[in-house]
Amino acid sequence: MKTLALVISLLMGSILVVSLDDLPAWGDVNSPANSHVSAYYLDNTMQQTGVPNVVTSVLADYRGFDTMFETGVVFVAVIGIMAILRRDQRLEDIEKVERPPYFPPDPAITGVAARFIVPFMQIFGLYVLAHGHYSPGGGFQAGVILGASVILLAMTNGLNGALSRLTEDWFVLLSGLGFLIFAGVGLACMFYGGNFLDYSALAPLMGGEPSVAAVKARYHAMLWVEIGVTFTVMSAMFAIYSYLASDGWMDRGL
Amino acid sequence: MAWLEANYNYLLVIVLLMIGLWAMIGKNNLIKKCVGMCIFQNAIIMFFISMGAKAGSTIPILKLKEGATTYGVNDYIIDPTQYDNPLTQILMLTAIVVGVATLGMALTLVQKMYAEYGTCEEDEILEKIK
Amino acid sequence: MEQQYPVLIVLIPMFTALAITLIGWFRPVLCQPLAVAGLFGSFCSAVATLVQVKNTANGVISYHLGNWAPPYGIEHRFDGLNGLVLVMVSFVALLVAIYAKKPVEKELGGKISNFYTLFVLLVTGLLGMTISGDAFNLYVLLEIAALTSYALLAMGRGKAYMATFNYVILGTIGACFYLLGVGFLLIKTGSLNIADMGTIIPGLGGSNTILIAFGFLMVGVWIKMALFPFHGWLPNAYTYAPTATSCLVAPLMTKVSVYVMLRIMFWVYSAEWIFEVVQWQSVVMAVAVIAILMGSFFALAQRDIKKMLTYLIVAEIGYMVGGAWTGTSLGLTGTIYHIIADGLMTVCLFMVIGSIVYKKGSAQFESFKDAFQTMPWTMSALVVAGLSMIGVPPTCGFFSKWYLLGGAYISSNYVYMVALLISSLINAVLFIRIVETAFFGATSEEIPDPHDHAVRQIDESPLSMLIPIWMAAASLVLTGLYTRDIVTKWIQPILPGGLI
Amino acid sequence: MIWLYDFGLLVLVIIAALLTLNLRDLMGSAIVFGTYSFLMCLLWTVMGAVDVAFTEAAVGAGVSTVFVIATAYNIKKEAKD
Repeated sequence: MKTLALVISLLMGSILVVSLDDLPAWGDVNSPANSHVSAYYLDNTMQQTGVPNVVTSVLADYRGFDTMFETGVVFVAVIGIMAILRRDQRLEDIEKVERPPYFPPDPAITGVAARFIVPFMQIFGLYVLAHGHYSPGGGFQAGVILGASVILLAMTNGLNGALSRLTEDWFVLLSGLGFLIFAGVGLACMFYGGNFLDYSALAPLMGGEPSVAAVKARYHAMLWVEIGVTFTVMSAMFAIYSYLASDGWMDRGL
Repeated sequence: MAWLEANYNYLLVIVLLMIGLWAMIGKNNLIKKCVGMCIFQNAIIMFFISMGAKAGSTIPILKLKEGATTYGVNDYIIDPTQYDNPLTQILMLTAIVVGVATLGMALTLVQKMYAEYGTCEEDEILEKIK
Repeated sequence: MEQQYPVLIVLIPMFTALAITLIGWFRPVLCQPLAVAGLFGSFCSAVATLVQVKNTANGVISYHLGNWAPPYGIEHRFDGLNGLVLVMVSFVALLVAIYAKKPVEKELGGKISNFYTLFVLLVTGLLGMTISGDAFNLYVLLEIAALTSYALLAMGRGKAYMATFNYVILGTIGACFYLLGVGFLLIKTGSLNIADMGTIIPGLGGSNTILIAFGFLMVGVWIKMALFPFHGWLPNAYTYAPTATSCLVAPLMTKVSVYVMLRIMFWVYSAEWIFEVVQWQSVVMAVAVIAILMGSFFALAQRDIKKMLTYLIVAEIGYMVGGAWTGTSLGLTGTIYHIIADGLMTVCLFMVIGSIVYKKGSAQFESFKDAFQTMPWTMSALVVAGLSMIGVPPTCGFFSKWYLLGGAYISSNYVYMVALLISSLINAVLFIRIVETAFFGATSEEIPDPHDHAVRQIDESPLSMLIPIWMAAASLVLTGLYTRDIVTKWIQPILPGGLI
Repeated sequence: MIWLYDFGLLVLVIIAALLTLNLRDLMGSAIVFGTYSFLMCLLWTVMGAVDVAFTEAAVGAGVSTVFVIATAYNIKKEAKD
């Protein structure tokens, strides 16, 4: 197996090296990848969506359908891992299973420090979410930071402590709800007569002059979409961690 | 040397792809396989990002013009050559998230196999399945 | 409303999956009816769009998501090819959703709502892959389909974990190769839209990068569809999966991958380019022949009928890849038609095997003993599906083989023709062996006891399983009878130029 | 000579990748994997992909590493290769 793997990877590497001379040089401003489609986004994002962070506008609007299913991937991961790993204490006897030794976390130093830092992490997460239109950041990053804050709490104060704040019922429902917010915004656009995810159809909700209202509608719908993404990613990260760390029993973590 | 200077990013991508693929196929420990999978995906992300970089440009967030006081359409510098390619970055945001979801799923399976067979070495598991 | 049908095909199952999670968390009983309702809605919109597409002038319906014109936004592109595949996928998924009620209750007691959520999301992913006109969107949906199928297959417990882990590793390699190929195309064309790439690539000439991109895309898709050297993950993963999962995944995953291969070969690239610039035709044909023969012979060696069917899937993949690479319009017609036919045949066979497992506990050869006396209706469906696998008219298996043989004859790929015929013969042997055991009550090794006159009670599988089985069997015959309409109305108008 | 600095980073990335795969101790392997992700994220920042780097710093260096550690905690911590 080892030699086979080596041969395959060397083969792939040599094939790729052959292609090098044909690729545009690194940093070429005029290569097709940098000019054909992507230039359109840079040219038009401001007047069509009003969002200066081009990554956010393309992520949530121009290619919003991708992002919706990306949220779907995270949601699938939660449901899939729950389906495979979750164990029921009513059906299986937890005493008979061999488990690694458990040392309850000592909250004296790490616990207190974590409790000190967690609120700041969460504030920063919310800032990243809300300011994603103007600076790096957005739904995913915010979701991961918020999820990481809960994971930190679980690692330092025991999984039970974190699970009492964000219970299993809640994180499954929240991950579904986030996906539903995203898809629901898209569906609302359909009810207002546009295509799926055509946020400008929501312009009547904004009021004001039609051309301005369309841009405004895109701007605000993007924020809603990012909020949906945040919900899903936050609960998903914590869900995956808690299933993995407790080996599916949901009683104690690392 | 000039060739190296022009292509070193792609060369790194190729080396990482090779390492990742080798680990995915050849490693015996299942967790190592999962880590190899992450390296493989990371290399592809690196490839896309290198493809979207432009010499002498900055991050794809529109800059305000000098002395602009409002945030209207005309107050931003709109010039595609000044900003990096946003498209490849968006694609790779998606790829990162897909990667972590796949990693979670793979690790779950490793844990279930450990519960079933008491080991996470591929050859020992195959021995026990027989 | 009419112009929204293409997106509804994907949206209805997606929202159904969400509803199943949110409602099923409290009331697991409602999961299965919800799944059936959602998939029925999806099937209806697929049929409506297929009818619509016939009446449009150029035979293509393009739906712009977010109202951004392609190539800047994502596009749903609906034509005769993916229309047929979509109808097949949603029909098969609907049948399996009806069928799944009893086996899921029996095998996956506490996880019903999880199962149906993943089930419907898998169908969403497959439908989205089929309808998407954007190469990267296709990748995202491919990952949705892949992740859900990992979870669904691993719900089989025991040996399923190792089999699924292999699938995760190989599937990720496949998906990453696909992504790498898309990256190479993006670097040369600057676009992600399939139709747009198709217009740019001919102008690039014999670029090395484009060729390597083609290689990576093909290898990625071949891993996903389990073509011969990459088929290692398939038999175990599908054998140890729960009944309802294997009924859904086995017919659909590989067929949709074949569709993706056709889309890349003839719409991103072009027939002229593939058969003149790339000199791979003979190699791929040889691989297809090996796949057919190896799949058939390995199937012959199995005692477990479910495993036997998984090897037959490997052989069928060989049929389709070979048909597409003959480079003839007849061969391509056969491949497209075989995607439909093979999806229906496989689901019918897997559902019958699932019923046997449900009643007798295993799919070993011995469980088929006297099955005709105890389960007459189930077994007669098996006969219909078997006839179709062998290729007996008027079932649809005959017509697809006819077109494939025609294509092979025109392009003088005689080895492939012989392989097709040998494979049909082996299929005949396999199914006659099963039917013999089921009818005469003795496996061929043991001598039947002449004094055994015990009248066996009829112990038929439940109606919720029998109805979808017979719907699948009827659809085999119906598809066969309406072959001409399907071929002339939908397949022939979209055949790309440049084929013999 | 910015590319020399860049080149040093690339070499570190490769060393980290090889080290992750060859450490016997799975916990150590997971930690080095976090380092690898973080170096990767530095590279992407240099190339102007701040959003991707941000996500990678949070997902790759943070959460993925925690996932690997969580699994390594539940199973035998020594790998054969």
